[in-house]
Amino acid sequence: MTELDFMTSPQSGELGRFLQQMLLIRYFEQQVEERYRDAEIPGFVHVAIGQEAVAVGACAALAPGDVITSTHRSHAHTLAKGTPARAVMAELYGKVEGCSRGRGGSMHLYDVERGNLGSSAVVGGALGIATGAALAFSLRSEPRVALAFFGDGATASGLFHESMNLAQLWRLPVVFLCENNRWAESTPLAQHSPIADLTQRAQAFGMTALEVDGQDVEAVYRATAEALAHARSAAGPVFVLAETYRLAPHNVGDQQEYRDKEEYELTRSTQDPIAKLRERLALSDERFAELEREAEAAVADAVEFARHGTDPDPQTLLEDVYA
Amino acid sequence: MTELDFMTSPQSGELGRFLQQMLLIRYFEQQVEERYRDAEIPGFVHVAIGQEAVAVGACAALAPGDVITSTHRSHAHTLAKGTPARAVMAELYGKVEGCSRGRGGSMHLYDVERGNLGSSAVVGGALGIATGAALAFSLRSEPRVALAFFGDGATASGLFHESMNLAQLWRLPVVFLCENNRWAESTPLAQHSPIADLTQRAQAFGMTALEVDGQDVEAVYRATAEALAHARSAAGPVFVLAETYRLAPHNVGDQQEYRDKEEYELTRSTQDPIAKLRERLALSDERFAELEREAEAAVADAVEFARHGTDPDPQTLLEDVYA
Amino acid sequence: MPETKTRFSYREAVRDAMSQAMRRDPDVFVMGQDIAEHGGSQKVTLGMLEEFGPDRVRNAPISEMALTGAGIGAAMLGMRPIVEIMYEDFLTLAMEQLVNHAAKERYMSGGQLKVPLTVRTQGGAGWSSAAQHGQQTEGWFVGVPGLKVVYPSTPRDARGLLWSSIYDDNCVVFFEHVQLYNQREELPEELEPIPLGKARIARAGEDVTVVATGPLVPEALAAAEQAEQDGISVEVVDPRTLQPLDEEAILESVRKTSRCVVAHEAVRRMGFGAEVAALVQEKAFDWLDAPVERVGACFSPLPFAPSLERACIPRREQVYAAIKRTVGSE
Amino acid sequence: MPETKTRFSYREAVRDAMSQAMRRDPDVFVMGQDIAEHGGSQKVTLGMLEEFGPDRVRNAPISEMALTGAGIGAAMLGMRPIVEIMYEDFLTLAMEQLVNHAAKERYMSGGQLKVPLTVRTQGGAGWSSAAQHGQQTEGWFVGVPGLKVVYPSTPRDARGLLWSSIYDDNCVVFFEHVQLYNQREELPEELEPIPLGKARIARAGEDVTVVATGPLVPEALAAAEQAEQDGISVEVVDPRTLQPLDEEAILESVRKTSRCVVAHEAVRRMGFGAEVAALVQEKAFDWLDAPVERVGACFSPLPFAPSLERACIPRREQVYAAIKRTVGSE
Ligand SMILES: Cc1ncc(C[n+]2csc(CCOP(=O)(O)OP(=O)(O)O)c2C)c(N)n1
Ligand SMILES: Cc1ncc(C[n+]2csc(CCOP(=O)(O)OP(=O)(O)O)c2C)c(N)n1
Ligand SMILES: [Mg+2]
Ligand SMILES: [Mg+2]
Repeated sequence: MTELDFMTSPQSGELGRFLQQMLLIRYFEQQVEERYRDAEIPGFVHVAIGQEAVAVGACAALAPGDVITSTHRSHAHTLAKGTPARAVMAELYGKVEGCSRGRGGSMHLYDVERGNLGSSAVVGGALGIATGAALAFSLRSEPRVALAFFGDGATASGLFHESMNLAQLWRLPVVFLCENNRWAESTPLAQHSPIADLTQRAQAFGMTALEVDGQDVEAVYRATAEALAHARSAAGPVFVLAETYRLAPHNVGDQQEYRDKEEYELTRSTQDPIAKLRERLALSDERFAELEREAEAAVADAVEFARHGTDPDPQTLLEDVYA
Repeated sequence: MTELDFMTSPQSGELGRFLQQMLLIRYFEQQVEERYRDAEIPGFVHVAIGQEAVAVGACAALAPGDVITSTHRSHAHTLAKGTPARAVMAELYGKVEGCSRGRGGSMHLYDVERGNLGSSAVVGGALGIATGAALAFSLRSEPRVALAFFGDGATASGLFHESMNLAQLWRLPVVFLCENNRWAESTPLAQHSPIADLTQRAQAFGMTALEVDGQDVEAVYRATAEALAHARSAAGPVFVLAETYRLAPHNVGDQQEYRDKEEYELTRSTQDPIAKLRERLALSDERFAELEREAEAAVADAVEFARHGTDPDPQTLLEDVYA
Repeated sequence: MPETKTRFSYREAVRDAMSQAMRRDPDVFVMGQDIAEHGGSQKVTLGMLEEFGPDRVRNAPISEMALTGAGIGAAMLGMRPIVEIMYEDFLTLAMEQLVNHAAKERYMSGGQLKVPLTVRTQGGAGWSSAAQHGQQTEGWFVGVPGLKVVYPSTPRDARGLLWSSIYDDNCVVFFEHVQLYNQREELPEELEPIPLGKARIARAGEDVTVVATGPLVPEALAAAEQAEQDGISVEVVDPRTLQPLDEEAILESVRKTSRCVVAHEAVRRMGFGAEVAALVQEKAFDWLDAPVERVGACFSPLPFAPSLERACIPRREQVYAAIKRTVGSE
Repeated sequence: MPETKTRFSYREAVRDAMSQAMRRDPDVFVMGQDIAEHGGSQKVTLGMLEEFGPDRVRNAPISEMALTGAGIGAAMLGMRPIVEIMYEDFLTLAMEQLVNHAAKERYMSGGQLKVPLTVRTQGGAGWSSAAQHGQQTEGWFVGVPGLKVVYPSTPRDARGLLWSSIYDDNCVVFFEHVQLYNQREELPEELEPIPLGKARIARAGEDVTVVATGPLVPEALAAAEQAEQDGISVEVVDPRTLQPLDEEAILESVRKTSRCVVAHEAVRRMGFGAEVAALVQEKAFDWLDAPVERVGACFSPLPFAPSLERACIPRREQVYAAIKRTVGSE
């Protein structure tokens, strides 16, 4: 790995933009919780509160043409990759205006034009797909990279292992970005992994691994940029381990009976990536409140947009089953 | 790991017995090749020529009550675990007298009474089963161990990874014994694994790993005994990497167009585990010839037995589909 | 002395069968994702951790393949494991272990082995769970020799059949439906085992037989009520066990009614209903006055939007319409 | 000017379709275990490494899941990958990727994506390959909306349909049968694409329709010859594509003959024949003079012993017997 050069550091204005995006995601997710509890949003939803810095930092480092795959916890990735809040919210409402035309829902957000190949609600399910996208780049000699988001829980799945092996064996331009929030639904890391340091997973394949503080958006940006540069230079895939925190229940409705209340409250008050960035930027209260209002307004607008969206016509039920 | 004590070293007479078993396997496999070419044996068969020391050394270290699972290359394991040559050969001939009553064939040898839980013809397919047998031992607090044989090729499979993770997480008494013959059918190790040292696979789970010269039956015995003791003491599973050589084609009929002829001949002449043990024991030519004749006779007897076996009655076709 | 009865939900009935078996028998244990403190994604195992401890109510990593394999291995050693697969959509991950091992170990070993493993799973549509959390997959397993397949539609059947599945010496894939968990029924405290392979006549009738499974059983009963208003007498047969299938119960009913509708939530094409229709026309051809009608989901992945999902999955209206068509024809 | 014709084996026909597509189109490539120097376990890709190099004829580790996933990902980026799964028994390992992803990505994305992936596989019985190397699994995929399923029985169909599969914008699971690889047929050098979803009338007849797939097509033709001696005229319909199914071709034939037998090597229960039987009685009820008979393997894992395997899998005798029964009845 080469030292980080100027190009891979965020510009001064960038951090402000990161904050805006993280606030947008935070307000978006909070609204999702409420709209879900009010039964406006059907199905079931997983919010990414606490993990905003990973999504924003990682997506900011991507070049045009790079692609991502996402997970059941997909709103943050999708917003960070540039899909308008309106389209994401409309999708959660099951509307034609949604980013998957109402066919996908919360766990299946797509925006192929913007390089979002979609989210798998099967844990680990998209890791082969990301590897395959990278294979296409490699075969076509395109300087593009595929980045797969996934959680610590996914590292127990066979497909994770097979994909890591394949990617390293074929030196494919893929970045495996593990968001280690130390929970797989109700299962703490120690109950699904015999090792505490998940970068050891990468050693099984001789893959380059990076560890990063997932609550520090700049660090995530830098680490991802480094990983992307490595992958893009045909030096092979990189495993990036972002240590992060799930500052919300697994899904809306989860009572977290399995989680220590005090630990949870303490984590929420000490590990908020937005609070950390705010401090770092030394923003005035007014400026921060202004940013909050902006985010809130954008989300309110998205909710209104979604509410007024169009329910898919049952006549179109069989559209797009086949190309 | 504790130092090896006297108990885990083979007694002097043992090595002689190992040689007898290895010779039996060798002659057995050579007969299988011939009988297959003469179309006496149906289906398709994989012989373990070159890997006799792994099967014999490992099985000798097992205690009564321990169990094994095996692979498509299962004759050696089954013979080493004590199933009479007659029953194995009869199975290859598809006879009722076979160790699977003619239902299984070469790739599905079973002898449950002797602790052989059977072989999976799906590469890696039995690794979860061995883990589950160990789970039963653990839940019942029985001092028994499950040992799973598998090849280097299987380490690319998702189930391998999931099983290793589960076994280490739950500290199950299972020994994962990888026979690294550096080939998965026609695919050399470097074309299926990005790492040359497969013990790294175990690091991904924090699992204890041992490496052993698979052509040295005593070393295999010692390493397996050590691994079994570790597992039996509830200290968790062990990954044993036995470096070995496939001194035959992948299956009978394989032309090995992918394999360097010279390398192959050189390996055959330098890596024969039987030649090594013979040298080690400093046997006279007469004594060795006598042992050869014994093995040959036992195999000839097994072939005769199999030839005169009973074809399963089609009326019994639906027996044992269900218990 | 009147026996004590309690209202059991389908969820509680499933839990009760497991708990009673586990109290009686140290060889029974359960493993799956989030089944411990959390009580499982559908709360079926809630409270079992407290009673049986973490060894026997085993929280597991996201490793459906290895978990199923471990279930097979433990079963081969004589235990009676229950593996919970959180959604039946994830049975796809366990398919190799179920099809190539659980189903075949006994046969391949010439009868040396038994695999008394129960794989419990749940799923189903009707709540916008979308394409990867709501499809019905039972049909795949019905065609795999060596496996048994159970799909109860009532609390009583769930409890009695799960018990029998646990004590069956073969691998049983046991399907629960998310929309049935809150169905309630009075049941005696004492568990009544229900043998595998016996259908239940959920409603007697004369004019048409509806063979229904899972959530389509209550839907078919509702459709039958409605048809009764039109003077049509509907018999509803719930096979409960799809393999081995109680062919005789189905055929006997059809020989009486001469008409048959088969209804399930799975996609119509290649669904279990195809087997029933094929069977009925094969074995009761001369009795049939109308073609066997199949009611099932449309041929698409499950859509998320409620407006689409409603249009895709069959409920009482579709069963009713099929009854009318079948009775109306010639 | 007469066109040049060459004798192609089924194996060569499959190879030719891949090679012609790869010559024409850099987006086509193939990956699978042992397909490079070794030419694949059935030698289908023999020589392709030399022509196309190791990047496009990719030898792969034993990772069926990731390989299928990688095929899906590359296809989503617009390539047209061919993944070879060595035995269809191992499709069980790829099931999750095929069912939850390949089949659904387009739908779930509201039409944004295409998955032009071809998964080639082979298998089948008749050579004592035993329970894990010979079962027929095509039925599972026929019921999965979003997937296409192709199963050719002749060199011409294999070549023309594989070409169309490669160029189809959906995921196609393409079944080859080990017993057909050495079948030979004269074919023009020029590849003739055969559209997916079109059945082939393999033999015209008047008295009974046999719908047969894979190796049961030549077996059905042989049975038809034999039946002709008895004065029975048999029409043999080979659907070739099982999904989308050419229902009209089957129904048209049955409306002519009034009798139908469906024959495949897969287990009868829940086999593709169940769907055909259900369909035919649904849509041609008034034409049928006899129940649709199903010919398929017995309900057991594939036994190893030749004496048992012969008794388990259907061949011409079973088709002939079914023809006779069907024609004999009423
Ligand atoms: C294969 C599979 N098994 C189980 C589930 C149910 N499930 C959904 S999310 C989840 C936990 C995932 O944990 P992790 O990968 O760490 O992601 P996180 O939820 O922490 O973001 C589980 C078990 C699933 N979706 N897919
Ligand atoms: C899941 C699966 N994929 C492919 C095969 C075909 N196959 C049989 S043996 C083999 C190679 C196995 O290599 P290894 O595990 O190293 O065992 P070895 O043959 O060297 O003993 C392959 C690819 C299979 N049996 N199972
Ligand atoms: Mg997590
Ligand atoms: Mg090997």
